[in-house]
Amino acid sequence: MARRDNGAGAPRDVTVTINGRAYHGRVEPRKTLADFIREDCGLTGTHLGCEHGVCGACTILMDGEAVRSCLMFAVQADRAHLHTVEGLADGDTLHPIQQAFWEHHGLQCGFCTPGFLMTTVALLRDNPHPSEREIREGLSGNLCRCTGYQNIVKAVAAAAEMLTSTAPGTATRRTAVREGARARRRTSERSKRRIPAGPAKAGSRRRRPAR
Amino acid sequence: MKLDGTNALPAPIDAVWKTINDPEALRRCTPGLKELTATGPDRYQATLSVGIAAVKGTYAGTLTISDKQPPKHYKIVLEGSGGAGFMKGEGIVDLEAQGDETLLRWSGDIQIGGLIAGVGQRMLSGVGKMLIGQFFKCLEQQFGAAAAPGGTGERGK
Amino acid sequence: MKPAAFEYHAPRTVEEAVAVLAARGDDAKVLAGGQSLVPLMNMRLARPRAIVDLNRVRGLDRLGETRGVLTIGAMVRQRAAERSALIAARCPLLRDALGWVGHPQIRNRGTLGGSIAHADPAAEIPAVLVALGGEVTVRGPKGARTIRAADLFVTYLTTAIDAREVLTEIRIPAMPRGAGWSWMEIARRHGDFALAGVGVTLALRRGAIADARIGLTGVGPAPVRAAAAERLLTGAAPSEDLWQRAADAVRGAIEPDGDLHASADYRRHVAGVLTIRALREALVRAAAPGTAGRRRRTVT
Amino acid sequence: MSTRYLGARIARNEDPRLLTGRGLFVDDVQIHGLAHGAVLRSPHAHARLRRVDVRRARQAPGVLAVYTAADLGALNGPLPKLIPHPALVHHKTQYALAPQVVRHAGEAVAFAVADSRYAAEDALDLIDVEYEPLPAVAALEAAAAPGASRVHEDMPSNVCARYTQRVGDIEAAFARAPHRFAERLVLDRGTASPIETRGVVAAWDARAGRLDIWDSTQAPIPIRNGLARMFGLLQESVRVVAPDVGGGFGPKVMMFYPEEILVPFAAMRLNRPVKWIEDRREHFVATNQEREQIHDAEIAVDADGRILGIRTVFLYDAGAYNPYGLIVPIVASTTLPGPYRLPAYHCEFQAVFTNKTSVSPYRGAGRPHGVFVMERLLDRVARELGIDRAEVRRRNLIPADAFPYDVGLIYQDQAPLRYDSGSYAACLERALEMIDYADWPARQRALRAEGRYAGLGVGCYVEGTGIGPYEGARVTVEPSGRVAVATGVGTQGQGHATSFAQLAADALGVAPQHVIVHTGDTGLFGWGTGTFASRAATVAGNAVALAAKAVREKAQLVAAGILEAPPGEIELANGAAFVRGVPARSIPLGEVALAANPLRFAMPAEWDGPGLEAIRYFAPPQGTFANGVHACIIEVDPETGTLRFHKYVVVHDCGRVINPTVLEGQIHGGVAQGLGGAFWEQLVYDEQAQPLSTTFMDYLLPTAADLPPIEVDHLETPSPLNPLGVKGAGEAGVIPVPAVLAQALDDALAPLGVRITAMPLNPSRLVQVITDARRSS
Repeated sequence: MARRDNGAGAPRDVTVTINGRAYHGRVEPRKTLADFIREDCGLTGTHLGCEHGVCGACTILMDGEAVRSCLMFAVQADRAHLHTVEGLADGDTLHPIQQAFWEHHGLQCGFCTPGFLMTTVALLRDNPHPSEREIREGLSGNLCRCTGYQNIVKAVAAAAEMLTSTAPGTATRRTAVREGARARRRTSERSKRRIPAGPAKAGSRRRRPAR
Repeated sequence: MKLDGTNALPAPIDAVWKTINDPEALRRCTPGLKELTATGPDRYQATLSVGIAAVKGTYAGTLTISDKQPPKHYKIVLEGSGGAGFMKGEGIVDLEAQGDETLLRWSGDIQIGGLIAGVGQRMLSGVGKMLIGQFFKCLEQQFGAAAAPGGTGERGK
Repeated sequence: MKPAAFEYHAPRTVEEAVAVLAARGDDAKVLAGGQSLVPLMNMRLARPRAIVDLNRVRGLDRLGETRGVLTIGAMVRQRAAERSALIAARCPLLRDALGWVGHPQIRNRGTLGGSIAHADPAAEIPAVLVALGGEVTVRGPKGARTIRAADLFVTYLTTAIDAREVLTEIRIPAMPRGAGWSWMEIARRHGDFALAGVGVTLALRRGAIADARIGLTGVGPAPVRAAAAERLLTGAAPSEDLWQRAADAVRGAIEPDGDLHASADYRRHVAGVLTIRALREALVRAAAPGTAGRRRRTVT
Repeated sequence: MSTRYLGARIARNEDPRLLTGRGLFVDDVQIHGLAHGAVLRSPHAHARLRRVDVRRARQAPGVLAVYTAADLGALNGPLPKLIPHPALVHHKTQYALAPQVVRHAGEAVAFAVADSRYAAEDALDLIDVEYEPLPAVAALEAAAAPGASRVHEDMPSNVCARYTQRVGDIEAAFARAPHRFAERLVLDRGTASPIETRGVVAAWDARAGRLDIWDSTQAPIPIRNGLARMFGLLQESVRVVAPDVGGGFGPKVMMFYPEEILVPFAAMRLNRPVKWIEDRREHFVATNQEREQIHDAEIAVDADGRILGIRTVFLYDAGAYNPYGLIVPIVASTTLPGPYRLPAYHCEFQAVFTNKTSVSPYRGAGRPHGVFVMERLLDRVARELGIDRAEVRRRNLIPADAFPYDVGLIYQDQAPLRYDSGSYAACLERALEMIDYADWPARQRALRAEGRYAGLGVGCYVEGTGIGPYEGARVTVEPSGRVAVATGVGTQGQGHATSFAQLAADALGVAPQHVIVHTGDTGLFGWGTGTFASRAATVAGNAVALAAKAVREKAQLVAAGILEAPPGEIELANGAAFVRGVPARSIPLGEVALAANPLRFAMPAEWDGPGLEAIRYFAPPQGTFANGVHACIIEVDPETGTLRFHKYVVVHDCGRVINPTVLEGQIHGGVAQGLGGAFWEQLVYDEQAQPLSTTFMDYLLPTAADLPPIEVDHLETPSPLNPLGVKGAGEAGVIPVPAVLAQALDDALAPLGVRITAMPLNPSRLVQVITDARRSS
């Protein structure tokens, strides 16, 4: 059944914006968004660890919200704005969250890391000053088998610190609650935003964390 | 998964015996049993589509009846395999006349293997019990009567 | 672990969706948030021939209140409901239960309608719907009809919604003003399906319980409303002894299954323990009227 | 050698790549024309294959090939037997594709290759297999019993080995002991479950006769050597790269898994690159597992609680095949004595086949079992004799002046079990201090007065690490001044690119970030065995240090000629060579490298070849033994069986520490896996040996919300057995966790009379244990 040519089962055109750049592909409806990003767009930083929505390695931002790209079909993302791990750093300048993971040894094998980073972007945007408990619960949809999470939690706390002290205003708490008819409009507004917590300008140039 | 139970059926023992040997009644009452074609005495080819909601496995297999001691006892085995793995249900059935009614005692063992066993364990035993319950409820309906009080309660494990 | 091929339909209106379902019958499956269906498809446990994706249907994401009843579009994301000031103010039990649904990434996609239609026996939202006596609207080839929560959940993953119908709206009566509430759940890990979960609301009048609701999940083929326990509580004065008797009534009303995460006995036992704890917490909140209202002010 | 980076908290060299999505994991390999494979696996735990019909599958759209055993030709035979042992009377390995009989659910039956993984899975749907089910045996005890249905029909029973080791006169010890206590102790199955599953990509260049493999393996060199042998190629014509590997923890060191043969086979047959990535469900049936053992153990002590003898007789579940021989049960029985003096010891095991996925080492590899038995027995002694549990341990510890200490057993490396050094008492005291042991009784009383059930656990262990046979490294200073290090030992997240860089940096006077370490690429370094048994830092680390030292000497020699000073006067620092005391007379190290590779004229004979480059090997005659103590405080909700961690501490001594940050990371991750295996993770099989937990919804890796913060402290007792004085640490975190948690639960629930003898637990089982204890008291 790989190739059908009748109507609804036939391959479809999909256009998405990933990290600000447009990508186009023609895919079977069954192709998952994760496979589309990795194979058709060549962005292999988004990983697949379970393909059933538990491990979180495939977490990306879709229209600003963290989602599991293994649980969506590429056709569903047509015209969506996506952000993946490849879009976090600004050239050689690491995003503060990446910088914090580096400084605090928040990764070992690095396979789950892209998912944790993208989850953290959304977590710290929604809650710029999380407690340790809130960090742990906020990360509980991502599995790591190497670190025991300890240094990831430390890194997220440090990133929160860096984001709120070095880049005021970029990580505004979203207190507005979307309801009713406003939701759609707000969603489309949000999709135009870049990743809210962008790389801080001064002071976090990709620097080797000194001891 | 081992299950057993007792059902009181509102019909005399000979009628019940006839029904539980009737391929049409078995086809009608076995949940998901789509086709039943005789291949020999008490041997049938079976096509099943078992599951719940969107989660259904299609199995091709056989239904056999053995150890017959009319009108009191037999063994029934339904097995099949397909993309979702395999299933095998084995039941020992004993009938006992109680006036115009018949007491049906059964004990069964269900084995499920492959995809559904490995992924569906959370609901497997519950769904198994439910499907067996449906089978007996249907049998009762074959005799055109409502369930006898407390009659359909099957005891799990 | 890749899904089998399917036809993909992305209707813009409910009518279009119903038309496709009517044409494709049992071969079609409605895709809402996809957080339960897509894993099943990836594993090829579910192999629908056609997918009817509701994500581009207009008008299913409205959230409002009409005459004391919350009206929630089927495609309202769980995360949006969790963040909703209206739900926080008028149905904090639902808000609290939503916090137990998977993880934020799941709730960002998962919808209330999808969770209800999927009818997982250990899901949170169906138990809240049942506890609060809600109802849903479904639309099919013969038009719209309403199904009460009590009639909706049939068994494992099975509802009274026909394969040709689409769930469009959920209606949940707002909790009485000043009512206390509590959602208590035991799961193996944060975000896992409930081993047992209990939602309680408690309204007091002059020291006695005027209204009590108890809904449970994870303790049988479908969510359970503990009617006997509710009757026992209504009109009585709160006490530890009363809670204990309510817990016993809850334990008597359920038929849990055992699986590799917990035995049936454990689930029955814990359902009682959680009932007691939930009643205690609900009483504290009921005794401090205005909690929900205060919370609302801080949110909006 | 001026030490600056050994022991420093250097941020890792490998991280910027991994943080920005530029890692290269096997599934990230994209080659033009790549085809995708999928494996058809048996749904039966034991069955005869009556018929495997692939005709329909071969005709499906996008399908390039479908192979069965019969298609494999000369490769249709048992896979290599890795580690033989004289006691192993039946050494069984599986075939790449089962020829006639499948012996566990998930065993490979056919291999489909198609344009996409989607189409390959479609092809699997179309393969028609007729299985004749055979009786399957799942439970370990049942499998060992006489008359059990047999996993391998050519064997008289399922017992593939019986092996006994003895120290002292055990009968006499038990005969004269005033106290003897017996326990039955059980650990069930678990799995490593790295977040990256296994995967293989193969590309065959028919013109050059070259086979390129990317493999998520912990042992690329043995894989290359084996593939060369099997496919009749020169080792040099096969390149195996273990690129970034997303966690290993043991099961990725198997030579071979079927797919490691099927993928290159298909690539060569089709003349097209082929990729196979294990999906998570496959991982739960097709990647090796571990942990199931049942111990009947007995301890004999004197009136003061001093150990006179220990006896354990245990069953070890080998699964359906035993490629790895007896490593796991031997490690279990040799880890049991731990830091304690055992005048007499008898360990005896039977290794038993079952119709379950094969067993090979998973982080800990038997060590948690040995420690669980030892520590549970000591807890029993403490309780029965009314001696404080820390004091019982103190009385039995091997003292600091007793090293080297001969345990009297033969270890997994076939060398005598001989502890090189250790700090057993010091570690225990430090851990007791960190957990506030002295205050615990009072704190526990206060909590109990509030109706709360809190408990403390403490346990000790010795970890065998750093075994041979050897590893090597090549160190090269490039004209850019950067240093290239290549070693065969791959990395799965342990930070080799940083730790090894630190070692080279110290020797060569450069910054660690200027040392580029390549591991796990047979094209860059072709000698070695693999990453296992906590040996990389010790064995490969010393090889790197030795090679770097040799390069340093060469650099001194070459620079001496340029700077006109004796070689002994040349120092290396800050990326330059200079004359001691005269920093102005200096030359960048890169220029020394350039000078060492002249284009014309005669090369000095004493250079012994061009370039600043050296290869060295380190081949320790025996392993080195690290030690440690874990302690924790937990609180139990006895009504729901749920746990809350108040504190978890680890005191650890693995000799000289190369990078404390990296080391702590290893400990954190190990403890997390230990706790997972004690309370969340369990591979459950039904009576027919059907695996029931084959998703992450049922096999529960703990999350950030479940685990406690872990406090780690290090003591450093150098190993006398290697120049760096280092020992391994990879498994330290996981080893005593079940033992420590069991003790803490006993302590917390002492008023209810609870005694934990089996792991893992879960809330339901814990409530059951509590209920049973209440009933019997």
